[in-house]
Amino acid sequence: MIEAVPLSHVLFVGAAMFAIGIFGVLSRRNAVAILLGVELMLNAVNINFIAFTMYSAPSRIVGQIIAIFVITVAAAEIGLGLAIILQVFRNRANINVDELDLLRW
Amino acid sequence: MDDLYYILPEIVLVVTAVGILAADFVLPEDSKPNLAWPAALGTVVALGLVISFWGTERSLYNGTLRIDDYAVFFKVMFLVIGFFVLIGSPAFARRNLRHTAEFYGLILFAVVGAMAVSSARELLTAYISLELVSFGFYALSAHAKDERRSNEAGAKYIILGAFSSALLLYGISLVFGAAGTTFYVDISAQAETAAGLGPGLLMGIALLVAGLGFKVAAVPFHMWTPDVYEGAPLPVTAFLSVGSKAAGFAFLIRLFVEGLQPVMADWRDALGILAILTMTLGNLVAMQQRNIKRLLAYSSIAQAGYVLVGVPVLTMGTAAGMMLHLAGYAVTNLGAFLVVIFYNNATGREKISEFRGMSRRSLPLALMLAICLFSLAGMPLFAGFVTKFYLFSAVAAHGLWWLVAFAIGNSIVSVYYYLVVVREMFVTPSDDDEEDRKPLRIPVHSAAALTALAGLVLWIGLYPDAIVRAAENGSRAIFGG
Amino acid sequence: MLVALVGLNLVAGFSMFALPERNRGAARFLALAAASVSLVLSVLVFALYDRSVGGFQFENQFTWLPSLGISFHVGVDGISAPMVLLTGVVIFTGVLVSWNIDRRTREYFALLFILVSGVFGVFAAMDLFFLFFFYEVAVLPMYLLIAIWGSTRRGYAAMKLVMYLLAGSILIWVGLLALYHAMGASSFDFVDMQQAGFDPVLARVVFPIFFVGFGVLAGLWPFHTWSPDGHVAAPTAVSMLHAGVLMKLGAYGIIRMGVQLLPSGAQDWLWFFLIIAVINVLYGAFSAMAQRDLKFVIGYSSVSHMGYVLMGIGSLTVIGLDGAVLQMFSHGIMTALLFAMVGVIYDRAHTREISEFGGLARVMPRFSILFIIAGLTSLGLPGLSGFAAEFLVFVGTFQTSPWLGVLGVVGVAVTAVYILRLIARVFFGPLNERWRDISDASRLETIAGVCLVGFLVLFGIYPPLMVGQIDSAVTPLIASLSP
Amino acid sequence: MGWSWLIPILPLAAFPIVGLFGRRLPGGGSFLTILAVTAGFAISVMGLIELTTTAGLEFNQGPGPFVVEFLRAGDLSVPLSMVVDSLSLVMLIVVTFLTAVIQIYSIGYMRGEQRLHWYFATMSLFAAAMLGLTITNNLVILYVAWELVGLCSYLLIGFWWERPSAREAAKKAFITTRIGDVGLLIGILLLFVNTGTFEMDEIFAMVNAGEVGSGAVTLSAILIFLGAMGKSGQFPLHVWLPDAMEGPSPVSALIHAATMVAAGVFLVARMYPLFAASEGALMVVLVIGTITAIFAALLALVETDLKRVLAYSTISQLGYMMFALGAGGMTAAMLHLVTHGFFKALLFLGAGAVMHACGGIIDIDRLGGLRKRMPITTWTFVIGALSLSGFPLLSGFWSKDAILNSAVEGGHWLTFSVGVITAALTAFYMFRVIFRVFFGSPRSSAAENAHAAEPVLAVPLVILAVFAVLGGWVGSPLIGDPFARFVYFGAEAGHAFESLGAILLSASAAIVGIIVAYSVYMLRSPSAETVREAIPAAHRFLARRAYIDDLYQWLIDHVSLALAVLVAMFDRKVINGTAVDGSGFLVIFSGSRLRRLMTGFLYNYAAFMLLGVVGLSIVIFALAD
Amino acid sequence: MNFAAFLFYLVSALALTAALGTVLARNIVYAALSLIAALALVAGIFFILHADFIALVQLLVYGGAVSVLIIFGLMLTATDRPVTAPRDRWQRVLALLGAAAFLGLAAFAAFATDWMRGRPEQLQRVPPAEIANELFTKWAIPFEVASLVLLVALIGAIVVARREPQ
Repeated sequence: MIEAVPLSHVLFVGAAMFAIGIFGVLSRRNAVAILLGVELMLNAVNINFIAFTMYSAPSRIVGQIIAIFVITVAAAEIGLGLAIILQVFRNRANINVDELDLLRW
Repeated sequence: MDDLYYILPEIVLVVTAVGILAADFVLPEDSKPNLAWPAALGTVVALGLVISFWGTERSLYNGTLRIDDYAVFFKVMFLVIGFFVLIGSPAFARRNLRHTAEFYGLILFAVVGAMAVSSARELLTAYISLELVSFGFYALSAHAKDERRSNEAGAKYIILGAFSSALLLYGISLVFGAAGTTFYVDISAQAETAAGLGPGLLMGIALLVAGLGFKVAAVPFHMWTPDVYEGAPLPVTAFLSVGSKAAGFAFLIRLFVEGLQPVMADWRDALGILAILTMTLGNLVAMQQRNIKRLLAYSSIAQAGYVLVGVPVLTMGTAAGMMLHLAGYAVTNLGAFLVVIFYNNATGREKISEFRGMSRRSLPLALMLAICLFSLAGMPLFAGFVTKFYLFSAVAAHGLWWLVAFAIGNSIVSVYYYLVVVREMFVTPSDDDEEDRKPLRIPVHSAAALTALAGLVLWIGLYPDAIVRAAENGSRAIFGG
Repeated sequence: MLVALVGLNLVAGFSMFALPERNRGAARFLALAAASVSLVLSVLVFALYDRSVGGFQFENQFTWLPSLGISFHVGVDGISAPMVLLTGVVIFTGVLVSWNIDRRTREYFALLFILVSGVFGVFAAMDLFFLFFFYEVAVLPMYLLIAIWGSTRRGYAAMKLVMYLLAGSILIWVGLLALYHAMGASSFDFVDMQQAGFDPVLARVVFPIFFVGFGVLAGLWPFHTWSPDGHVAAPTAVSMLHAGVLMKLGAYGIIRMGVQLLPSGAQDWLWFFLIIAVINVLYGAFSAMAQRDLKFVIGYSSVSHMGYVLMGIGSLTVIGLDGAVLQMFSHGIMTALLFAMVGVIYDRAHTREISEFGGLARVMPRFSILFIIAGLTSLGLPGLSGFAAEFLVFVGTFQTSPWLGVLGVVGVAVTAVYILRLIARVFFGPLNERWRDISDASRLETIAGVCLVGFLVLFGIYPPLMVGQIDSAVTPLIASLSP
Repeated sequence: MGWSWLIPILPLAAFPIVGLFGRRLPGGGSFLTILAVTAGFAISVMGLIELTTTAGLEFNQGPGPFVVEFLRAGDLSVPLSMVVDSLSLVMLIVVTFLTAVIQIYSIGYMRGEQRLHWYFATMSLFAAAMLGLTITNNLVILYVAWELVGLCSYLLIGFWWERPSAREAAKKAFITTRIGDVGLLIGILLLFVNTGTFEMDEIFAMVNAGEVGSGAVTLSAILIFLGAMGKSGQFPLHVWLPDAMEGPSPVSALIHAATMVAAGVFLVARMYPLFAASEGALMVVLVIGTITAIFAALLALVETDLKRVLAYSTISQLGYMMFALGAGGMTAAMLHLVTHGFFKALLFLGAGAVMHACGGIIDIDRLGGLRKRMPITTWTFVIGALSLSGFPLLSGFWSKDAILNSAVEGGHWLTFSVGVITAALTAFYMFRVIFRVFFGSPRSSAAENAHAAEPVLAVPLVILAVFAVLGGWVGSPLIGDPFARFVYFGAEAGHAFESLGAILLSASAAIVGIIVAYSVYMLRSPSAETVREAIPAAHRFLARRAYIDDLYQWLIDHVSLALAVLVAMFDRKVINGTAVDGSGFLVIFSGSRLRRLMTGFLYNYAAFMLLGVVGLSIVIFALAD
Repeated sequence: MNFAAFLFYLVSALALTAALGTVLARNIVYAALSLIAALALVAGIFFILHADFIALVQLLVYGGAVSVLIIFGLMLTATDRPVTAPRDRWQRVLALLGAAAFLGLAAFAAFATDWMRGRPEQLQRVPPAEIANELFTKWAIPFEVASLVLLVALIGAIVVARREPQ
């Protein structure tokens, strides 16, 4: 069954998704798009948690519970993040992060 | 429900916060800034409760939390920080902020989160508590919503914060995968029995360090710090500069001591390098700053570097030293920020060059800032000297001379930029317009707060026995000695 | 008594801020009172020290941080007692010549007294943590004192000075920690540490750290450049304290923490440091010769004279060390006098260019006599304390290394050249008409000067008054050296 | 001699009293200083009587009833010990006597000076130091006194410090002698290192017992001689002495003719046991003395400043004494010291009287014909000059004879012949001065209107003239040479008439010198101008003081000061500018670059964080085992 | 390779593709849509790994709440300003390098670590009730804190995003 897939492969999927998320964060200029990248990273983390808890951890439950928390946090983050970005947009009419340069050096 | 008793302080704060949020609906707009007083009262009550826990050692809620001297030490610190931030806020809030009730509520929630972090003995609890702190700060940083700098700070902070918490979570997942558990004691046991859990655990540690490094502003995870400090409303910056850092370290120290000590040999040098990078960059760039908030931001980065010096040789002594230095740093930095806040309230200024002639306008204020800056620089008579001395000598005891030499060298360099501020205040003559010569009148409560902080700084600097003992007890608690 | 000395000045310093800002008189009065009491106390410490018993006297100890083995422990021995006296004298006279500071008087005196309490603290501390502590206390106010009340390039000089001295203190700190941990991290107390007896290899490593660390403050070549700039920029009383007392802290530290704790290290490095000391002497003297600004001359001459102190220490003989400590005292008084007098003239003429003066002895006789006496002390004229000190240093150095001793003696001749040139240019010859109406040293300034001259003459005519006391500390110290 | 400690102490005590309160005392307090030094004279004479009646050297530890140490450190002890023996007694008597006489003279000469009390105070300090130098048994005290006489010399040369020339002369004197003093100090220290004591008698005992290596003895003797060279104006450290004539004439008479400059000779005599133990050191003394004697005499030939002529003459005579010491004639040197003290003081006072009378004019080309207006001055001056020239039966004759004799005895024929030639030159230049100043016709209105010396000036001249005639007889073989039986080193000295030829030679040399001077300056055949034009190069060479002053000036300006400027530049530019400020700049600069990392772009920040993660992981992987 | 494994690889590949779409799509709306797809596919992975409950939560929270939020966010911040050139031209290269480096390290950690250490490789489903039970007992504190986190986020979002009366 699914056991034919070794844990490391699942982890690789997680790692790959995380890396894609990182790429998103690092390459995007649109603040919302960056947040999308972060969401990908958090999902990748969840893949890890589920994989570990299902394959190797002593408890089958802990990882799942953590995953719930991660999802919660992710949702909260996107909520508050979007609110702030919205406010940025209102004041500047633009959400390109490389134009957020009042503060630097 | 004995366990509940020990989280009573947090509950008190939550209740206070909710009460304030509720009061927001009934109070008239211009009396809302005064809600800081009930909020501060809440911290005082909680403080009393927390202090009564001194000496207790008890595991709570299935071991997710623990009340011990370490936790109490940090909780006291957070409550003191919260108290002074609240005290320092009303005048600023009245001038610059809307939604002041929410502002105070968020501060209280962040304090709750930080307190929980210091008790947490389990990765998930610690993480989620840290997120509570962070979310509080995200919202607070962006609180001056009409100000573009505040918006920008909030946006940068939350996006980078989310990024860092993703890194942290990935690290937690690897640690969890390697150890099979998130409880520190079990991680430690696993690490001891299964000698070295391979690359998984190591990378997990690296990611944990990265995630926590973000909170404590360690280089290269510090980049947000100056921008957010500059952009955020001043009381938030004050809170952030000590609260976020202390919370991060409260997490980090307990985690590394209780959970990761068996694999210490694997990470110690990496953290040493991190410490050096942190303080060096912080100090070098701090010299370049023109804005007092940014200067204090880089200075806080450097201070994080000093604290990190203790991590590579985690012993009872260095842990106590780190706690001590954090405590000293907290009161000192708060003091500095309170002065800056007050000066900003009175004059709307925050450039370093705009501090010129401040000693002519209010000598006590200038003296207070000078005391704090000297303390940050590690000059004797003041807290910074004693705490650094304690910390560095504890590190030196384990032969990490190169690290200590770097640290001390850096503290010398740092004197330069602190002195620049002192020079502006005391030496450079003020411009000759009417505005610059008007004496500043300090409200009584600000004066009291400043005096109290100056007293703390001097107390730690001159007779630190009690606080050293407290830090040592705290450190002993996590080392289980 | 020592606690009183430290505490009094600290309290005096901080209570300055409590005075009304406009009332300069009150600040001056408080300063004078504190300085007078300090002077009396320090004279008492010096006079009541029982040299036949030796060792540390007037001890007081209070626990402070028992977990680290730190206590507030004070006491003086034959080396520090003269230094306490020196400090008392210099602050007293320093207050007198600062009488006409009109700008921010109370802050000025406040910082001055905090500084002085630090200096007393260093000399009195028997706990090395506190020694270091007070050392830093002494350094910091210096910044503001120079930066606010200073003159030429004050910002630069003040910053350089502080950075330099703090850099020196890093080394001290590192060395101190090394010793502390080498003896099992049990105590910072001097006596305990001395008894611990450090491993020769450790001593060899740590001694140069102390030597250079403290040497920075003592004007050790090539780490001396803060000193001329600092002296030039500083206001009069600060220059006095600075060159007169603060530089002595460095030398004192070398003796106390370098030689006394690490005798074997001192022996290992003896040659190297003797050579550096000789360089100090000659380099400082030659540099002084080329200067055009009075204060620069004196600043470099301090570098040169501190070279003698270092020579005496480096000789590691009883006589040489006696001479070194006496030279510390003597140079302290002398240079304080010189700076006081330069302050007098600068106040009136607003210039310090040597070439702009001439024939001042006619219009300012009191001033001239005081200055010339100081100058003569500087060139080692017998009958003034500088001679006895330098002579002892030479004897000591000759016992260790005649060749370096010869070079040191040559330094005296070079000193004579620049001092005499200076005296000739400034005081003798036809009067520069610009200064026809210049007024002589005021009464207070004269009192200050005469007070200092009195000490120069007293210990110059009868040096055993001080040497005997120094001897009581130095003899056991040298006896502890391995042959 | 229980009272001898009072000899230096009395004037020393007078110094602060007169210095501080002299302004309010009559005569600037001069009576006090004179009294102090006269008392010293009396005590010395008593000592002389005591010593001649009891015989033998006496070493007396400690000043009288109490033992005081000037210094004590470790095993070093510097007691105020004294030695009162024939040598020091002779010196004491000369010094106290001359000081007393000259101070009396000063009352008149310095009348009306503004800083009169200061003058007498310094004179008193000088006397104290000079006497201390003479009487002490301890080398440290000797050095102390040595420096103090130097100081007094400095202060007195610069007494009229408003004059730039006086200021420069004072400075030059101090610095030049300081160079010698460096040698002296090193020599003393070297002796201490080798013997462990500063007490002279102990050192001599050890040297005699051969406990000190010969190299050390020679070296320290030469170094000590260096000190003597500086003080006694020996070539090439003589340059300060002619310039020192900027001081008041009584000062020149006392300090720069009779006493202080002779201290070098006294020092060598005092340390004679040390010198005698080293052939080499004696040789150095001999050579330097010989060169100095003739060299200074040559320079005196062309000098036109009256006092400077006398100064060169002093240098030359000191050269005589030195080479006598070098040749082994310690007695002769001391005798010449005594006689020279008298007649040279006389000459200077005479010169002072001339200046006083002619309104400060001292250039011999602007004087002349004073014989008629100042007879006492003239004839006492002539007596002094004759004595100096070694005219038979006058003081100088006996001592010069003794010196030449010692050269003969030592077999130093070259030195002897130099001595004879110098004697001729001496007579020539002295009489050149006399003929130019006192004879002929006045060459300036001041000289025409000169007035005779007042009594307070004249009396000392007469007293000294008497001694210039008779003083030398103490060393006359005709009366059995009592001096040689009193002051000697080793065995009693023999006497001059043993080489009668030499005596006749020197006496005739002096007479020849006088005759030639008469011929040139009175008869003008050949006239001085003719001679000058005949040998212009030689004249220029001498007139430029053999270029030695120029050489020194060049050394100071182009070597010493240049070195100083170089060191100072190095300090400012290299050490401060590059090393110190440079590193500061580096720190600031690196900060200014580093801050550019914080671009303000969010994705850059994230990239750095990621870089941190990757770096940390790699480091941890790499460092983990 | 059995069907479950095949399904896993297939879904994973699709999820990664969707993720790539999220980060590469020029149009931000497409990016959001492919994120939603990716999230749904990740839910599929959870399902395949026998974590049914989490898969459900994922679909509900993400598919329901978050996607709506994002769409709203995009609509509210839509701008018709012309696209400006990026300020840092190396940004994408840097991003690629960084992501690749991280992937390399994480893959190394994933493959080089002996995660299993002899534990049974038997994946089991866990009834949601058990999860709930443990969540509310053992994990009560984090749960409570998480509720505070949400509260804070809520307050923050309201305070920040609310339009103020001028």
